[in-house]
Amino acid sequence: MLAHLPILQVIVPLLAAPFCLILRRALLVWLFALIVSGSAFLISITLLQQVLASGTISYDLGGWSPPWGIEYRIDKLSAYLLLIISAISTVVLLAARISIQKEIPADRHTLFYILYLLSLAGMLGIIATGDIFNVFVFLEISSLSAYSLIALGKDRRALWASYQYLIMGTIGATFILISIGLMYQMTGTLNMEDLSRRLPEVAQTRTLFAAFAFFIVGVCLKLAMFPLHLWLPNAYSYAPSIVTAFLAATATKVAIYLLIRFTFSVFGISFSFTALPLQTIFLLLGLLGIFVASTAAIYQENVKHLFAYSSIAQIGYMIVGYSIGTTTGLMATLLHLFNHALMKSALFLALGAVIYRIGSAQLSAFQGLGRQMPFTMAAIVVGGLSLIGVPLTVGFVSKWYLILATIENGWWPVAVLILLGSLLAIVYVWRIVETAYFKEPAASIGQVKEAPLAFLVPVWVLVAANIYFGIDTRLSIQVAQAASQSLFGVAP
Amino acid sequence: MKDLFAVVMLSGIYSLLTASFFVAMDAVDVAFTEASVGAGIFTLLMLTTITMTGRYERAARHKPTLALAVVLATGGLLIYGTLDMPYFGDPQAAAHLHVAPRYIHDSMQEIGVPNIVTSVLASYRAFDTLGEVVVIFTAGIGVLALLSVARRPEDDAEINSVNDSMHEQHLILRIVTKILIPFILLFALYVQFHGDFGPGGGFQAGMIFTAAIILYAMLFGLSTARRVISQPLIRLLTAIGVLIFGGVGVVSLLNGGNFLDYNVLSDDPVAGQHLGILLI
Amino acid sequence: MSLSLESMLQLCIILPLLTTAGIVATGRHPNLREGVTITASLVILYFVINLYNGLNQGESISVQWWQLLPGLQLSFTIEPLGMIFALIASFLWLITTVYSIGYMRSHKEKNQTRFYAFFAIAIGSVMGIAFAGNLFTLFIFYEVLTLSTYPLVTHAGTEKAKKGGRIYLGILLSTSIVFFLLAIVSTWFVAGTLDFKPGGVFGPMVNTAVAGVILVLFIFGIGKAAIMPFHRWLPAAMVAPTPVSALLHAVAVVKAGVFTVLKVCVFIFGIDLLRILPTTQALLYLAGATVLIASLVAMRQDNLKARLAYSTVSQLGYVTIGALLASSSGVIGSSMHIAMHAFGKITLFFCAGAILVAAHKSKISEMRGLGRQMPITMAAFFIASLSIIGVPPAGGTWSKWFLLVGTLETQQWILMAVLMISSLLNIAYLLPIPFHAFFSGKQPSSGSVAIKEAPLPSLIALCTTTVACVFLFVYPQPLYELATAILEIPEIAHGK
Amino acid sequence: MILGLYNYWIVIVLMMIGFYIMIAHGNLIKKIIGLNIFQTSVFIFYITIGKVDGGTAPILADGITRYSNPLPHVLILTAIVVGIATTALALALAVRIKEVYGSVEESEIQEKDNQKC
Repeated sequence: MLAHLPILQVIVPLLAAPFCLILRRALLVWLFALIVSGSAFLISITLLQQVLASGTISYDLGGWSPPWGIEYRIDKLSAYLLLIISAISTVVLLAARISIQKEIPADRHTLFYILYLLSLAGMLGIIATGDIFNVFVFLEISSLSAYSLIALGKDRRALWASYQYLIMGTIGATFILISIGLMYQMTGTLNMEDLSRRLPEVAQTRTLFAAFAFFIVGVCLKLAMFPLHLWLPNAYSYAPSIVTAFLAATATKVAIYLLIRFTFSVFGISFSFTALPLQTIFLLLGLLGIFVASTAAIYQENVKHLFAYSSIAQIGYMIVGYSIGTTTGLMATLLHLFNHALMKSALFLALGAVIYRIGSAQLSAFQGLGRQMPFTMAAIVVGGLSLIGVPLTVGFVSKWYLILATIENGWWPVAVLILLGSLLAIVYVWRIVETAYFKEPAASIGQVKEAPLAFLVPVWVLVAANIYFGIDTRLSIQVAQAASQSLFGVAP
Repeated sequence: MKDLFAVVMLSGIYSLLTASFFVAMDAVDVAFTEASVGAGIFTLLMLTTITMTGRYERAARHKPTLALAVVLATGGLLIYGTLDMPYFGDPQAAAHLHVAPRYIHDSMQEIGVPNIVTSVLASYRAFDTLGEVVVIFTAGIGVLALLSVARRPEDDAEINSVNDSMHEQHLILRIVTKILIPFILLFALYVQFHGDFGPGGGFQAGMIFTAAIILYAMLFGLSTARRVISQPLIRLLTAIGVLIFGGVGVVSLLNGGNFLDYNVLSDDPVAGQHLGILLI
Repeated sequence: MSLSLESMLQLCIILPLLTTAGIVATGRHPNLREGVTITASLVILYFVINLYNGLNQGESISVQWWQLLPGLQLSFTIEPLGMIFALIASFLWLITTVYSIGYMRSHKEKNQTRFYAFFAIAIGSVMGIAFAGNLFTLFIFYEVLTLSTYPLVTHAGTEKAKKGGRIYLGILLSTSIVFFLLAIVSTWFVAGTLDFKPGGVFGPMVNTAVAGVILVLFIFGIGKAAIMPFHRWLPAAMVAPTPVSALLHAVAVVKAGVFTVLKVCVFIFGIDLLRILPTTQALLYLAGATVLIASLVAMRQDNLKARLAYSTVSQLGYVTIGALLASSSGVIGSSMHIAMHAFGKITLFFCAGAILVAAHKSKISEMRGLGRQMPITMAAFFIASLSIIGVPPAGGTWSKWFLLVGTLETQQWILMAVLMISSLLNIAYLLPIPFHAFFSGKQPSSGSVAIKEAPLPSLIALCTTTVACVFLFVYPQPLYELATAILEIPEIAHGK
Repeated sequence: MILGLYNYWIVIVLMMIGFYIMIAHGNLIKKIIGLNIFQTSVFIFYITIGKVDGGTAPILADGITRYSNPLPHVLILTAIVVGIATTALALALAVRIKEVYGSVEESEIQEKDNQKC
């Protein structure tokens, strides 16, 4: 069975989804989904070990060898992301049952879990596959389920947000499709490995240049990179809390993965970083994103909105790390990928707990919560500190490497700007802290109880992970380093 | 054009034209699909939606300059990209030289099905097809999740009344359709089982099948349609459809091969049913 | 007890955290809770004294924890400078705890459990700073200290406290994240290590321009040292309850700042390199300006705590000057001044708190004639003032003396003048307070005034520190030995 | 040269028409139609890639040696299905939006949201 793990990774949640329909009882479905997600997590651990021990795993679907058939290809980078996504999904799912009770009508609970599993399967599929058209198909699976999940939000604005996301997302996907078509036209293959061998032959053509440009724009739409981020804040804010926690931690990560995978493994670094002034553009946009989104976050009255904007800013950090174009820079991006997933899922899940109790994510509703929901608020504080990048949290680790990477390149002003950007994080995190701890609760809300244990456990698992990986960084750093080195080493 | 009905009809015609273009380009399978999906299902879905959301568009108050600029930039980039493309129809183009020849030359021995498209679809790139089925499934679940709660009784009544009023206007259409539907269904079955040899196959068949159902629903009211095909049944069928496809893979997995490694063509007979779910 | 010195070192850092847990657990029973606090502080003091003895016997004590990032370890080493800091902090923690029991209870403050809990974390991080074996460890505890003191500063929870807390956290976190972290990463990149090494880590080949820039980053980044223009947090933090101001802002936080400056100067740059860096001179003048300006501002403050706060800013400038002078006397003076000023200033803050509790007065102009009502407090205030000013019979004499010698050695005449003028200014803003308290003000209209001192625990605490001020004048020997030992290490290292 | 590429250019014009409708129009249904046109033109583009001069439909038969490239056809079969799925979901959303907002015009929806805030 071990040899089949790559496909099992994707197919287990994929097939479990329709199976849920047969189970029907929401409780059963929840348990089942949990088991499925958990086993995906276990599989990803095993895969990571295999990859670290024996190098890249290639798996031919249907027994057809690539490039004729579709290949699944797990290298260090993809194993790393598989692990992140399945882990987050499992933990978030723990809290799902209780959270959706108040946010989604009971008759749609089963459907919710199905969509959740499909979304998970889609993302895993994108990461595991080694075929660019397959990427598109799975991208659509994950996107379509994400649109539906967002539309399940209670607020009617969720529908509108979902629609906007759908339009933007589809434009992005179609752009990627165009890019795939152009690449196929020039090389006659769809396999990534094969492409990377054949693309250099046609590297000087304008067609490939167009393909590259389309791919970058398409993926940046999915990535919500500034200035193509407009769909994200609303989509995150009005989606059910669980969905937000899950998507915020995973969806944009997958897009970053695609960006890295295509630019490094498919187009090759030498092409990617010379065809367009990509470094400069990304650096500028990344920095702008950090500042604009962080500033926007400061002025938000809704905490979900606030963290959504903060997500855009954090994507900016990843883009900056990517644009540095060195091993350390990429490593910083990968670390931040991991770390940001931990932070944001913890934060949004804790927000979910707050919404569960007080039914609102407005900042004004947070007054006095520090005393009434001490554990939840403490989780938000730790998550916030991690966002700022305080030592002993994960946020610090990635910030450290990001700065180190910029200084290695002699980009002092960038380093200063990055640090200044994190000052903005202090401001928006502290707005929450002050409201929660130093304001008397509004009289209208009355007595609020601490969130139920079903919430606290997953939230604190994530918070503990935030601290643990901030203290014991061996795993994340080792893998991130290995992945980024192999990306630089393998690519021509 | 402010009348959405006309717009929809035009886009249907556009799809049909596209389909015929596909035939000209030797892509008969695709043409089949485009005709049934683009011209058939899409139009039907659009019409259903328009009956619910209103037929006329308000005057746009947008300033299209920015959009125009974006579009022009994109188009410019694409045209720029075309400059280095191989010429249209050039048999020496890279796309025809690398992977495709194997499909053309060896698929008969390896798969045993004359229709290369089918063999590629169902075997070489079967996983894509599984993905596609799941996409449909996802969309189906999504639509279900969105619309099932919305269907409060009074809504139902309202929509039905809208539908009913429309139906009465199209009495002739109704009768014609009634006669047509059995033929459509028969045709679907034909396409299904001849997929191996002629163009078409399970999916297109399903599409046609669904088109028939949607047509039925359109003209006889949703409630009637629902009576004919019960909702849980379709749900179950959908789930089973996906499971069968995946199940084939799993079975081959258990037998020691790689996932989806089957040498016998096993198309997905119920894939089309997934669209059926869109009705509900 | 048969604990090894190594485990004592670790316990010094861990125990306060355990204490926090204990405090939270016993939060419902004030007596028990304060018992826990006092016991913990006694134990820590005992450990530190043991470590001190160990150090005196020439043992090298260091502990390695795990690697946080590859190549960056959490490690702790004991060396004389850190020892001075640890001794002061642990001793004064005990005293302050005693004091705050009296203060907090008679003031009926809310959230006392939270207060003691964060207090303990803060002390733990101070110990971490004092014993840090490399810059990275130091930085981590530096940040923990900032965060754990934030709830203490905003303890009152009022709008004003929040505003003060915002400035406090804003400046400290900003400077540390933007400048300090940048400086650390650059050091790591340039030197390849962050370990504290006698004689510095940069080696002889380093580009002085780069190192000069890094030095500037360090000096600005260590916002706790309150070098202008990043001193605003200190007066802002005076909204905290008096024991907090006393311990944290006269001792722990600010001293952590100047301690870090000293440590960076001596063990990262090394005084030899420091002397030739292009930016040192400019920073010296900046520190000098801080000393003078802060003294001048202090004179204009009517709020006693605000005046003391600006006085602290000015005194911190002394320490920074001493560190940047890059001479042996300068370093000795600085390290001794850390201790001397700590005792002097904490006494002054204790007095301010006692006056607030007993007489409910915080404005200097209202304190005329208070000496008759609170003679002990005012006497203590007088002696502590002498120590800050630097006149016998108080400990401050010695440290100021060495600082002056340091300026002489390096022929920094301007700075020498600055130090002299500033001392005169000290006289001008500190001495009038006890003077007016005893000798002016209107005579009480109705017979004799009842003596109304602060609560007994507070009084004991402030007497102890006053005695310590005098004691350090009479017997500065151990401190002096420790201070000279700091420099002996680099000399030995150079000899090798 | 121009002749060799004209087919692509027509496709691009179509594509851009669809794209323009998508981003410039305020009516949700129109947007979806635009989306459809956009996607269909991409399909045409793929099929164009697959065409080989003198080739026939890729169904094996005796006596024919030159076939058009079947791979793009396969891809497009998949893509069409994906496209219709997206459309269906978008339409469902539009229906729901109409139900709760009473409109499918972008500007009106935004107005209503702003009022509520």
